Amino acid sequence: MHTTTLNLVTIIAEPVLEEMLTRELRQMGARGFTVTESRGEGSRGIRASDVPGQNIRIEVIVAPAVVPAILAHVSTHYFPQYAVIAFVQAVEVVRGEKYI
Amino acid sequence: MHTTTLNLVTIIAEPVLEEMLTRELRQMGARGFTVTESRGEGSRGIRASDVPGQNIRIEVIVAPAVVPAILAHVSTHYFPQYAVIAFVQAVEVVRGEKYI
Amino acid sequence: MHTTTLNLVTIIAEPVLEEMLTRELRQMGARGFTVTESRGEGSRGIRASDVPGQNIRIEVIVAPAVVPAILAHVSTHYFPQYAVIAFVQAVEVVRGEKYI
Amino acid sequence: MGLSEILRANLLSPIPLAFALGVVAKLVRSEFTLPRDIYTGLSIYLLFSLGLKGGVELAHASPASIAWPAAATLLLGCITPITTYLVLRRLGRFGVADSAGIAAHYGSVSAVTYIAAMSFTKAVGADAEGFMPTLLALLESPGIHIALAIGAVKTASPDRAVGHVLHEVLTGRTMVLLVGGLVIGALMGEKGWTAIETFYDPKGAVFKGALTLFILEMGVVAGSRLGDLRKVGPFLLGFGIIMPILHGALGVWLGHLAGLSVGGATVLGAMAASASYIAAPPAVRITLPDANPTYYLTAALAITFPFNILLGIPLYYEMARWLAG
Amino acid sequence: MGLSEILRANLLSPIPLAFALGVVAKLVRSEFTLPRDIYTGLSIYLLFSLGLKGGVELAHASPASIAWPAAATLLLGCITPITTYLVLRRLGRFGVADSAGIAAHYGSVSAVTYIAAMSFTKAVGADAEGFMPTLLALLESPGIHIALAIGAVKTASPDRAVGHVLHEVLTGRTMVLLVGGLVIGALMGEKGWTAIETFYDPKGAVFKGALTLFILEMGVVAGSRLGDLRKVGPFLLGFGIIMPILHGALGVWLGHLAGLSVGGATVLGAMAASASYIAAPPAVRITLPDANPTYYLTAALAITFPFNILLGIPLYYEMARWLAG
Amino acid sequence: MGLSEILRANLLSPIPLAFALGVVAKLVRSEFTLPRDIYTGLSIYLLFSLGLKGGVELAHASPASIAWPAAATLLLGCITPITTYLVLRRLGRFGVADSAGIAAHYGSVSAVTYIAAMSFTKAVGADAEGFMPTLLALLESPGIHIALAIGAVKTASPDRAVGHVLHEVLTGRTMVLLVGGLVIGALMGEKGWTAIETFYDPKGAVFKGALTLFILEMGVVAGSRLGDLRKVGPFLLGFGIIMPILHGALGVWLGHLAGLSVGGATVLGAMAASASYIAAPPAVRITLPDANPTYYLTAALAITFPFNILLGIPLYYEMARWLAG
Ligand SMILES: Nc1ncnc2c1ncn2[C@@H]1O[C@H](COP(=O)(O)O)[C@@H](O)[C@H]1O
Ligand SMILES: Nc1ncnc2c1ncn2[C@@H]1O[C@H](COP(=O)(O)O)[C@@H](O)[C@H]1O
Ligand SMILES: Nc1ncnc2c1ncn2[C@@H]1O[C@H](COP(=O)(O)O)[C@@H](O)[C@H]1O
Ligand code: NA
Ligand code: NA
Ligand code: NA
Repeated sequence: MHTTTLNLVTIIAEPVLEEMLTRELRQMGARGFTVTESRGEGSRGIRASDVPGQNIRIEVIVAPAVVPAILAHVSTHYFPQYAVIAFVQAVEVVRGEKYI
Repeated sequence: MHTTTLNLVTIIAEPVLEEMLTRELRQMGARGFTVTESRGEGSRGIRASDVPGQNIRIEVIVAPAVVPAILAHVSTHYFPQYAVIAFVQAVEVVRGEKYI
Repeated sequence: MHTTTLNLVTIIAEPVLEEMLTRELRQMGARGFTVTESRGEGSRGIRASDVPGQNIRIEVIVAPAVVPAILAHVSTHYFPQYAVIAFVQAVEVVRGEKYI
Repeated sequence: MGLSEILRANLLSPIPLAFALGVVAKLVRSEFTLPRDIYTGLSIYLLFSLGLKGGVELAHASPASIAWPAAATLLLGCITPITTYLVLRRLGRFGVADSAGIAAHYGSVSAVTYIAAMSFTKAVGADAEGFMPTLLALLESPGIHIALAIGAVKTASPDRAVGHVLHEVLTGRTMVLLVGGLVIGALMGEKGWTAIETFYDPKGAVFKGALTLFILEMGVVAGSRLGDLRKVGPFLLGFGIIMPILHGALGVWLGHLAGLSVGGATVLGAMAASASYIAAPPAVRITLPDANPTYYLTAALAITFPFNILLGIPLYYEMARWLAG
Repeated sequence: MGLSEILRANLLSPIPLAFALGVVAKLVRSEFTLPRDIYTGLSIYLLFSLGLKGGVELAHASPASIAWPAAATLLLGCITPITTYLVLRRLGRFGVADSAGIAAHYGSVSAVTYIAAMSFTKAVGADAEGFMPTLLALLESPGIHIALAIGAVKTASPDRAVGHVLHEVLTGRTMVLLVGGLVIGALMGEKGWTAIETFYDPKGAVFKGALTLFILEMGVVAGSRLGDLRKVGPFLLGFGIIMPILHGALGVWLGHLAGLSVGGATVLGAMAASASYIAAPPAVRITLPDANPTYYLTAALAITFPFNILLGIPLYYEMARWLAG
Repeated sequence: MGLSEILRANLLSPIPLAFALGVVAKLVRSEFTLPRDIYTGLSIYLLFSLGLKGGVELAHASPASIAWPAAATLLLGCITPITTYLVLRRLGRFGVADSAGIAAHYGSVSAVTYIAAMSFTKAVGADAEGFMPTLLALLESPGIHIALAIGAVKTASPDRAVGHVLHEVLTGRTMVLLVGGLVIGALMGEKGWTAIETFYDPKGAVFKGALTLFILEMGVVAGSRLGDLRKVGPFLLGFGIIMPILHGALGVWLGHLAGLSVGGATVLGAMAASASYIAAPPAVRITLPDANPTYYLTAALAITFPFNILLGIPLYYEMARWLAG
């Protein structure tokens, strides 16, 4: 089974950011994304939802080349003011072209 | 703490496929699985649920030897006709024998 | 974009354990955590909820140095008696200091 | 009252209005939606109410009075999927999978269309028979089974799932709540019923109120499919309106022959004309993966359902009145 | 009416029928289930209704009239967990953890069994006292605390959680809604109550209707445990039926001594006979990890609960009538 | 009755009591909470009920009778965000983002406060005009738009979102259900209304019962913010009580000038005094990221909302009576 190595970027953020983030991710080259409801705690407790700690977990598989742009974007536009984290992993996928 | 390196296969698919997929995964050697409700977008918007974009996210930890069979199975039986993606990662687990 | 390599520990457990586990994870040095509702099957079907198979999925990003302690803790206090699994992955994060 | 007044009265009743609101909300790109669990909970409540009330009535009805209507219903369950399949395949030049998939939807029934027909007939003073919910339960699955069978035969489809799927249809939410409700309703009798009537009576305010919310969400769902109307092409657009009329006429006529009242024949016509969008879609998705969901979901939800609750039902009523002479 | 008629009337009332439907749905391997949030929402509504109505009644009741029944209830809360523990440990040869774990369930109370008993007594024209919800609140937690204490003492259990767990039981959903409802009901008085009575009255159609849906889901949950009946062994099977009868008799007798009416004694008996399956399970799971959930969940949900609503309650009623002479 | 009795009667009515229970549950660190979907479902039901009933009434009202009250409402929607902004910026020395963010909340309206005012006026026999829901819909968004505009101008805020956010406010849940309900209610008329009245009537038991559950959860949410009261500082604490009184007085006065009855002026005052916590928070969070949510959520939910339902509304009623002479 031929597989390709790509990157899985996971972004955990406040729910209000979902639409903006997913739209921007697509603009930065993501061909798709997966969102999961979650909750959590971190250094910064603040939330704008009256359900404290409610989060969304956005997973996006992209080509390694796209990763720096995504990390730079969330770092500048979201990290300072929002409860957001992001982390990157390598993943093996079939149909690598599908994500690029 | 002694750990073993195994593979985590994540399959994101249409909800209607949950039962079939989990049953087949067990047949292919998975000792268990974890399912999370999620939603998402990709190249193919079609869904059979009237909640468009609703997905399930199946995680299954297996021995590396089992991975090719799983990827081959989803590639032939699901990729062509269903909104399904799959990706593989290496994970360190305790009690490695539990998953084999 | 400067990134740091840390570890992502994922613990899948019975819902009743959520509060205890997250409290203990913080005590062991986690600066935060993310919890996702999920369901699943494994070797041990037992659950104390009348919704069989309901699980929680705890993700925690920590410094590699902390991982052994966490794995040892869940291995001794939870694996024997509860339906719990744990696995570890390497992740690249921005603002590495945030998690340490 | 004349047809125009009937139409006007129907259009200005809560059901079509709530549906329209949902569609409009989508058109203005509102993010409004009913939480999924609430939507499911409401559908469970509505179906269970139909079953319970139907069971109470069933206890009174004489087997004889139901025999013919039941036979007519089962006949409709066998005819409508086949007519649908042939029309799409021969006239529409649709593929086997798409034709069979859509046939599974139009061969089954939409509970909400049934409810709309029941309250319409009541509003115009032509109450349908009390045992109608029994017919609703009878019409639910045969059509799906037949259509999927056609599909399985005509395609080299991986039948690894068919058996399992048919079982799922037979034991799905609709069947459990309708059939189970019928049995409970019949067993508990008047005494048990009066204790919960205010809550479950399909003619009561609680049922109608919950129904309004449910249909509001259906409007949202249908609204999100309007964009697909362009994709399905002109044939399916016409099909989604003409097929119901034909099936509606057939249902009214068979209902009339079976001895149903004008109201009963109207409701049976609406049932035959309606397309399922709860039981059928997942069954088709699994057994006929080559069938394009955009086709069957759009036709059932965004074309046929609104047509039936807005214009179809009054039309079937006119047919029934005309037959009754 | 005679016992046989009473039994028949009870079996054909909505509660047992809805429960049976849920079980049957599971037996035919239906995937039907109530969404979890709806199930939780219904239980919140039911408990809050009990509390509110109980509070309104409490405002009328004289402290004197409640004192003895309250004392009897607390006494039951202390006795039943101990009897359960001893029977399982000595006669059943169960381990400490399993015995204490099951004792926590049988030492507490099942709100739905309580509701079933209340509507049964009403149906047979032997209304229970209005302050019964107060007794329900009193019986909720003592038994769990005592059983867990026994477990903690007898096992070298990691008490890192016990304190926290006891607090969770005391501040759990049931207590908040029952006790909170009692206070609100007592404070708002008749005027406030009449404004919301149709919605919250436990004797009303809304409450009974919601209850039916809740019990339908309980049937599904119990049905999914039927397979475990084989695992729990013959002793626990017998225990799940005989223990309730003994506790029921004790409850009826103490209720009688405390001056409760036939209806009141019947309900107190049913409360003592019932086993908790909401507050107890998580508490036991955390503090007694060695206790096998299959044992306590199956016994409480799949054996004792159905027995009580089908046969137990009429039996306790007969006992109460016999005592009342 | 005198002010003291009115206060007492208000404090002992279900709404404040349910809110208090929720707060207390949080104070005793209970984990009780209403499932999120149930909470959302209840708010949808409550808003839709207000809209439908308002629409039915609207059909009767003469345009002339609404014109002035509507104008007064829109005027309040323009004034209150600005007064809020200036007070916080000048007197409170708050930053631009925080001042504009809080202004967006106090410039909009809290539907539950509105409902509490409606049932208060009814309880004291001073029913408000039937078209009040129309005013509620009118007051929802202008204030948010104005406050966000101020914020966008005064800060070099990334306006990549503003336009999108304003659209979200205009098409949000509240607007869809209120405006949509108004239209449906007006179109379906008395006949359609009577069929669903028991379920949707804001003066009925179903609405009041659902409201009680909703407010119980609001109490839990507010309770979880009590800890933040220390963080927001003395100025915001005072602001959360004094600003409503000023806006309330203004609202009552404008309502009086616009020809509203004592009840109507009271409700308009409560609307002006109230702060939004559904539409405003997400809009502010996205467009004014530098505004601290702890400030605006705590002020709106944990200070102003309880103040209004406990003391504010009776106060505005006294003002209205005094003005009416
Ligand atoms: N160390 C961590 N491990 C896992 N998830 C985290 C961690 N830190 C933060 N999070 C998640 O990121 C969200 C925002 O974090 P923060 O900005 O620190 O409040 C939290 O609510 C968690 O869901
Ligand atoms: N690049 C991606 N990153 C993350 N998830 C994806 C990606 N592409 C597709 N998905 C997920 O896979 C599902 C099916 O994808 P598709 O078959 O392309 O419609 C989508 O609904 C997403 O949940
Ligand atoms: N091989 C596996 N892959 C993924 N998840 C698993 C696996 N085995 C167990 N799990 C998850 O861990 C939970 C507890 O497992 P167990 O203790 O084996 O019952 C299950 O309910 C699953 O959610
Ligand atoms: Na049909
Ligand atoms: Na008991
Ligand atoms: Na305001």
